[in-house]
Amino acid sequence: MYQAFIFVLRKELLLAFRQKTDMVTVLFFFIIVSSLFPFAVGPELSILKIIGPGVVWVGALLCSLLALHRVFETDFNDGSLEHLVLSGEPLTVLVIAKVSAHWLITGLPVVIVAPLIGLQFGLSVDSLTILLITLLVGTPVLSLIGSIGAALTLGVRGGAALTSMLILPFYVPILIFGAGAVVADAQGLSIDGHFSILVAMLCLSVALAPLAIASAIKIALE
Amino acid sequence: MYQAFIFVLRKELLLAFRQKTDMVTVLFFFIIVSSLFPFAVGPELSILKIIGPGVVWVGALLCSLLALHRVFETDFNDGSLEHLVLSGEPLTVLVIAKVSAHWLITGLPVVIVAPLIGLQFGLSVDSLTILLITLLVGTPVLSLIGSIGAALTLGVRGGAALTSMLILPFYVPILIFGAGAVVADAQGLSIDGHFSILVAMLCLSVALAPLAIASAIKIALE
Amino acid sequence: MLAVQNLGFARGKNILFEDLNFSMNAGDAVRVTGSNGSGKTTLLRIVSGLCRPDNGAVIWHGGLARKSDSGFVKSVNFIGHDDGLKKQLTAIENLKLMLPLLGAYPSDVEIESALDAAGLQAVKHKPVMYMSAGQKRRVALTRLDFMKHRVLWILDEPFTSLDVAAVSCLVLKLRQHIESGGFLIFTTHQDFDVVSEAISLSLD
Amino acid sequence: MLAVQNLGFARGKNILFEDLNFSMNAGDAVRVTGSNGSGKTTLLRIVSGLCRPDNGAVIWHGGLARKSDSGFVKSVNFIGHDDGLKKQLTAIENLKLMLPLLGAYPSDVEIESALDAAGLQAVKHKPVMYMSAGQKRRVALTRLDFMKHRVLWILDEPFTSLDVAAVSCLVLKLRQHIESGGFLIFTTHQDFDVVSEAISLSLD
Amino acid sequence: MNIWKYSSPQYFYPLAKKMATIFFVFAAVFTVWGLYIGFFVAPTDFQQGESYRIIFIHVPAAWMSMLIYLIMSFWAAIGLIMNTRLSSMMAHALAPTGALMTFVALWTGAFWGRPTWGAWWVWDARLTSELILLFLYIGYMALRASIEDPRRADRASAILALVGVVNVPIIYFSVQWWNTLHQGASVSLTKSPSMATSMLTGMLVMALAFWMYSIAVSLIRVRRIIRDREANAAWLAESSGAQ
Ligand code: HEM
Ligand SMILES: Nc1ncnc2c1ncn2[C@@H]1O[C@H](COP(=O)(O)OP(=O)(O)OP(=O)(O)O)[C@@H](O)[C@H]1O
Ligand SMILES: Nc1ncnc2c1ncn2[C@@H]1O[C@H](COP(=O)(O)OP(=O)(O)OP(=O)(O)O)[C@@H](O)[C@H]1O
Ligand SMILES: [Mg+2]
Ligand SMILES: [Mg+2]
Repeated sequence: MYQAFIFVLRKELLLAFRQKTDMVTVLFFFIIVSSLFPFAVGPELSILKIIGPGVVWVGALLCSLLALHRVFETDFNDGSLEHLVLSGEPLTVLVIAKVSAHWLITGLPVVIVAPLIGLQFGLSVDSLTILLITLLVGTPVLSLIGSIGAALTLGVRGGAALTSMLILPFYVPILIFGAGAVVADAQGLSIDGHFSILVAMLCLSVALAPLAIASAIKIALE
Repeated sequence: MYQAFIFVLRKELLLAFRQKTDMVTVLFFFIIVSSLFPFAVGPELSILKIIGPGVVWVGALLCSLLALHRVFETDFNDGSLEHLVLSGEPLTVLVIAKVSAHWLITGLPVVIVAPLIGLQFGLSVDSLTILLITLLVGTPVLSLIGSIGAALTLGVRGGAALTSMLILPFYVPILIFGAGAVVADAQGLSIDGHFSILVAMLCLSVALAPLAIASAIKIALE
Repeated sequence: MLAVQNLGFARGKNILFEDLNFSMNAGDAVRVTGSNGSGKTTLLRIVSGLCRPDNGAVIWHGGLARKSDSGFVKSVNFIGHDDGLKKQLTAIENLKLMLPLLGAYPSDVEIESALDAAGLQAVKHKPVMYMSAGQKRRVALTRLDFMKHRVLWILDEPFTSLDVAAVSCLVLKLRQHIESGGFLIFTTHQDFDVVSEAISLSLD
Repeated sequence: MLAVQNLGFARGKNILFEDLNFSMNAGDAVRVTGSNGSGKTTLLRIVSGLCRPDNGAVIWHGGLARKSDSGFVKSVNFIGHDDGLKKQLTAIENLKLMLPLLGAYPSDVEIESALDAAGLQAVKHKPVMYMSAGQKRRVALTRLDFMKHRVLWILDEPFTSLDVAAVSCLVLKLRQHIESGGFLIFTTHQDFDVVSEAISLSLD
Repeated sequence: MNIWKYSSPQYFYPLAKKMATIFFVFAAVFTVWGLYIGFFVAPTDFQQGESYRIIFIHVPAAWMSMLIYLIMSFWAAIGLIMNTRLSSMMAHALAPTGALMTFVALWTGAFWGRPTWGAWWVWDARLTSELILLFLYIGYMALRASIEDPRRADRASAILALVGVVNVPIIYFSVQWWNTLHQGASVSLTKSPSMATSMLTGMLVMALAFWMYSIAVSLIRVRRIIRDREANAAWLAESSGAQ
């Protein structure tokens, strides 16, 4: 089981590495989206500071969203999803491996780059730290929930737009609490509430999303 | 030739409609994406007003981007790109039909709805008008340039990452001048410069992009 | 009237063929044979003009085929491994939107009856993605009924996935095409007696 | 020891099969025949456990196959129309990353020699997307060499795209599998003499 | 009589028609009664004046929007686990009504917010989560609509519905968990109500009316779904032939 996890993860990472486009485009897109705002808003630090966390968070969310269709779609089309199901290993474990790969490719790079972007917006070191931590907790939730949507829309006529339509409602609370924590902290408010909610969302989605994804995949293959 | 144009356009629109990635879904996506920012940044109108144009433009770009891979990739994989090339009709014309369809599906709905979204961000009527015009000029450029990227990434082996990195920088000026025009106007500055640059980009890309796309497709099929 | 002269093509270091020559007249059929990876598909794509050869040329009615005034492109009817069907569209829609590009303008009734003749009555209104492998292939091949005006048929493994009935139906179509003065180039790994007098071209 | 009981399945209003019964023992082969769209692929997917039947059940060694303690899933080796290869990866990488999931842990040398035996020496280090149709299929079928421990082979048109040499090589593998006490269910439209004593199951 | 036989579409189909008629009648009666109390009996609010009367639509609609979602997910889950066709059809039939209720709650809320808060819309936890509920309903219906095979649609959309259930407690408790502009609960089982009795009665009667309407409409819709999906069943041909 543990071995199966490792093999699926390795395969995904190797694939992503071969298809460099994905990773590079995602990171590039993140940097461009978040760099656009200083241009559009002008160099006033007081405003940049306020919108900074929100912009970084929206960027992270969009990166996750943009790469979502890769998680299961190609596997579905080329028949390797069937192999996963028929491997006899617990599908939830394999699913977690695939989602982890998605996070490593879209979430982690964003988390790493985010502080640099934050600096552009004149965020303080405190704010940057909190931004980093909320992203670290929040982006896996994005990957997990997004993958539910991706699995549900497999082989369905709706495509990427339908996926985003299904999952964006779930993304919104993550966004609100993630970006909200940074803003609240900057205003001197306690962020325990925000943070505990983010952690709760993480726990909940780690526990439940793999189940939902696994059943969605089985349904898609019928 | 004109007939071929019509048939390709009709096929694309029918497909988009079937795939429910039709105008309504793209619209929905656009609306949700642009509603994310008020969530992330907070409800203060003074700030929303400033980031509004940027947000709408990023949304437009995303809609264009999300549907880009559909322009040629599925055709490439299922063999219908070969039919287009072998039809004997001028490939540039067919390419223009495909790009037009992409714009009609992703650009036009965005242009139509953008003023409503702008209202959410408290933009003035003047700003809205300018936003509308810049989008009307800018979104076709997005479709055209994006399609070059989509065509180039079809067959290319290792350099796929390189090509997408070549295309994304072209999006940035469009965004900067598009969103910048609205901001400049709101600050009472002249926007003739912004506007003429956008128009120049449109003319240039209408003239050159179809050629570039057609040759990229031929290369991909070899 | 189709001649292939000194054709050469290599994939990297792998020389697929060199100095390949053959010619065919109206009413001729050429069957390209060879083991897997010997270059059959590649040859067919070169002849149809999708790929450029490294050396040599394809001659059509005395002129270079790739010249735009040769009228060659409008004479080619190429069906490859992939059938070019849009999986969200129904069989009818697929044909209705594909054929005009190839210069055929059949009415809806004609298309429907062609599909019926191919044994697809029951599924012709279904999106292609819900069809079985053989049904998809049948839809793609129904196109042949409307391709009388494109005389050079280039078919890459057309018999794949077809059942016995569909195979014999296709064989019949191919024979008719040749008898009415068409050109036919095809590949297949199976030994159907498609055209007994077909010129065999081995790439091994 | 594999028994299919009263199996029924319908696609919408189209009833593919009803009250289908058959059973097979170790060393048996079942060839499913039927015209295009008769439900062969669907039947194979149901037996392998990918699809749920509307009625009836698949019994494996006396217990319901779909129960998780039946050990059924770990006995199935299913190869469908799509070969499950990643086109960006080479043949070697594909196998190396796919086989462990299926419970086989061959060394690199073993994988390479199996690919060599399948006639893929020249292309085994190429990404699969640059291979010919038959070469891809050969890569997918190389998997069979490592699937001795999964006794129930379910193969949907395994001979597609293969040339004569590859076909006879595959036939040999299938015979060996049966002789060593395996189960085999397969479909094909061609008339290869795969296993002369194969039970024929017609869906028409 | 075995009541389980009604879990089969064949027996439920005629039953649904009779029940729908009854519930429609009840819905009409309660609506008239509720509106009468709301507009003629209930006193004018000393703070908000007449605009508060929106409450007679707003609150029942908001309640129903959440309740229908719960019921829909319940039926969807039953359909998913027990593989019973009728339960999935029920879930399918409930979604549009739920979406309508959510829309009405949002719309009347916005209409009410203008005079009381001075804004049509604020990004407040309850309003946001209610908006998300609308998107969930729309997503559910969109997913269903894009899947050709009804059985697959049943199962896939059931998973979506179940995932979305987490949103309902968030809507309900949002006013407690966060400080928001929106009013807290004024009707509770443990505390005595804080509003005038006639207002409360009006609201409850209207809530009943909404219940009846939702049930009736869903039954009608279930009938249509049965008709579409069981089109080739022999019993349907018989029963429509008999009618
Ligand atoms: C678009 C804006 C609004 C939305 C989405 C909304 C949503 C809701 C929801 C979901 C409930 C039911 C929750 C529960 O039972 O506890 C509710 C109840 C209620 N709403 Fe709103 N509302 C909105 C605007 C307003 C406004 C402007 C007012 C008046 C100032 C208002 C007053 C109430 C009252 C009094 C209740 C009943 C609370 C109770 O008795 O439990 N709402 N609303
Ligand atoms: N996902 C699906 N949704 C709806 N109908 C389907 C689906 N897949 C297959 N069908 C239908 O079910 C029937 C049986 O399909 P199946 O693929 O099992 O046929 P088959 O016997 O394998 O045919 P072939 O010889 O062409 O491979 C066909 O009529 C097809 O149209
Ligand atoms: N796009 C490509 N890039 C690089 N090499 C390729 C490409 N396409 C094919 N090849 C190689 O060219 C050779 C010939 O391929 P081709 O598809 O023409 O073979 P084929 O004769 O059609 O085989 P099959 O019987 O399997 O269909 C193969 O060895 C293959 O690996
Ligand atoms: Mg080939
Ligand atoms: Mg089949």
